[in-house]
Amino acid sequence: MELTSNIIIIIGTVFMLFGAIGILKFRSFSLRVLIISKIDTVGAVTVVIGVALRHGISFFTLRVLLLLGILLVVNPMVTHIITRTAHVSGYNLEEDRGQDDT
Amino acid sequence: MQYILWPMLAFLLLYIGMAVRGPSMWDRMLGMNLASTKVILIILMVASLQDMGFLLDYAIIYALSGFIGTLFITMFWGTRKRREKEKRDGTDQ
Amino acid sequence: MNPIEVAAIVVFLISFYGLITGKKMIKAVVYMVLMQSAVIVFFLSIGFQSGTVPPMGAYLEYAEHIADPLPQALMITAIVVGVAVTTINITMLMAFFRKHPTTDWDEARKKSMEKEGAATLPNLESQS
Amino acid sequence: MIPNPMLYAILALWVFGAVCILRERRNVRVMIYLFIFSLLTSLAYFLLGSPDTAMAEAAIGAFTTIFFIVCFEKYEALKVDGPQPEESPAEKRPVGAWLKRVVAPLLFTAVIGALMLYFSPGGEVVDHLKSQYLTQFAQDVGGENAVTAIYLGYRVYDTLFEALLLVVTVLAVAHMSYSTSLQSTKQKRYLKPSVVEIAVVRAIAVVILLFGVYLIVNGHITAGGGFQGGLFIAAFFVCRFLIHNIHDLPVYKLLRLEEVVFASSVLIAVFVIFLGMTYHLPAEHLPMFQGVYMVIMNFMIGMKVACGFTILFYRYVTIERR
Repeated sequence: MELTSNIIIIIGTVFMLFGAIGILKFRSFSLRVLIISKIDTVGAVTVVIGVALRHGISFFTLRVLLLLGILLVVNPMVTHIITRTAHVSGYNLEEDRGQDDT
Repeated sequence: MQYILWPMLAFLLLYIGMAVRGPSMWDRMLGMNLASTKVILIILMVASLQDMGFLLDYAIIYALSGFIGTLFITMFWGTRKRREKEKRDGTDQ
Repeated sequence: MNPIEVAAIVVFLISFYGLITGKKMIKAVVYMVLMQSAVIVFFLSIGFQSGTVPPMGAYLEYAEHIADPLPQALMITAIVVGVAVTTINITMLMAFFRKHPTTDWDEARKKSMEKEGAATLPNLESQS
Repeated sequence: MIPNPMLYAILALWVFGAVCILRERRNVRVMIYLFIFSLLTSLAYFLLGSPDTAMAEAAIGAFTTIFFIVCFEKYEALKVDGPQPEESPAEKRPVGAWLKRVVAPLLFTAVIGALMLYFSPGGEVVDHLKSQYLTQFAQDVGGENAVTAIYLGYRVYDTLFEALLLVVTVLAVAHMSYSTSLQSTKQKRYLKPSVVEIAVVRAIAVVILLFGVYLIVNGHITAGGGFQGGLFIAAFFVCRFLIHNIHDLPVYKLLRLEEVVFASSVLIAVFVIFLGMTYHLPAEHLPMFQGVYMVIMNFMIGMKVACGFTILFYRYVTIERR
């Protein structure tokens, strides 16, 4: 069980590494949001599941599962809110060349 | 398994760099959110390594307060940009 | 000397420098928040060793290094006091903006001097 | 066990955040940096072994950012609507001004820093008080959390005066600010939340409320307590504002409630701690009585902090923002 959880945690970290490469590679907001909203959530959820497997059936796992639920809801939600607000308030997502709008 | 903390720290550094450097404000907000997720994972790993369940309450608090703060910053900046846009288009009542 | 203390002192000095040279009023309140965080980190680092556990739960029996609970209890108080100070500062700032729309310390001083001068000069003349 | 280099790396990031705030000129970015800085501060507290303080800082960081945002937003609105400050022509600064503005403060700061580093204590810490607190608190005050035991038992004076300070702050903000009208008018909403956002924030608000109650009730056993739980109950009202756009919360009834709760918490502390009620009880009833006392005190403090921060938030967002 220890080994399985370690492998799952490392897989999650590798997922997040892909997200980091995407962040470094693309400069525009729309592409970044497209990449990171999926990959980062998947990586975080995988790491949390690995930690939950590590502790078996206990109160620790219960709290970890609560945290998992919150992450699963909150993380895509924040991305949705940021992107939608950017679109509604006039940020041009189609011709996005990484412009500075401050 | 404590070496898993170091890649998390590297990601945290990267996303804080994104929040500081990112060209538009929306990039900064995104980087802020991602950095807070990484911090949650760091807390989770620390709690798991020390086998202390009550430290996870702190991770949950961190997630929720980061959510509220990000929501409010987004609302503020979006409202301002929207108002400017409506003034520009002449559709503001 | 502890590296944590050095970091806290460095942040304190950075915000102190900003406080005495900065021109914006909102930034002054931000620097006060920063100074407060630095002071709290300084206090929490007292007696810190590697592998310190929090002073609660069933770990008190066998844990090797336990954090000092007294600074923590005092610092919870200090955090709430700090947010009270911040709130009062922001309220005063907003009342000030309503009178003079400026964020610059120099400009604010100039404007308030002008207003005071206009209010006090006739009185002085009538007294003499 | 957290390795020490990790803690140092996070402290280095923390210092970097302070430098960013120092060097940034635009206010909006300062808000984002401040939020990141407070999150990193909270993480540093956590790694230094005090989750109570870290919880309070994490919740307060969000509230502080909200207050700063309201202040900045109001300034921007006034600058657009009100009289524009006249542009002063860029005059050439003499060398003396630069010396006065940069070099002298730098020297002053450096001297103070050298003095602080020279006089900073370091070395071995004498911890008689620490060992006494850690060994005695379970009998003296009760509970399993030494921090809660200290701020509800040994040092209840501090907590009461801090509560008084918060009450005075709320009164000052509610009565002494510039905008004197108590009735808030409904403003135009430029951004309407989407359906998904409304549904999710409504669900998260319930989670926040339940979690705040959990923190208050469990405060004497695990990390948490009155302040943190109260802040979370106030965050519940923030969520309600965000989705329903409520503007007519009865702020003055909440203010009365806060005063009543504060007075009753002072009374309870006086009866239990200062009059020494615990000495007159039989020994077998003592742990239950202590548990009840700590839960009730945490609940009172939590109610008070929740009322105070709800009032502050609604005052800022609905009345001061106009």
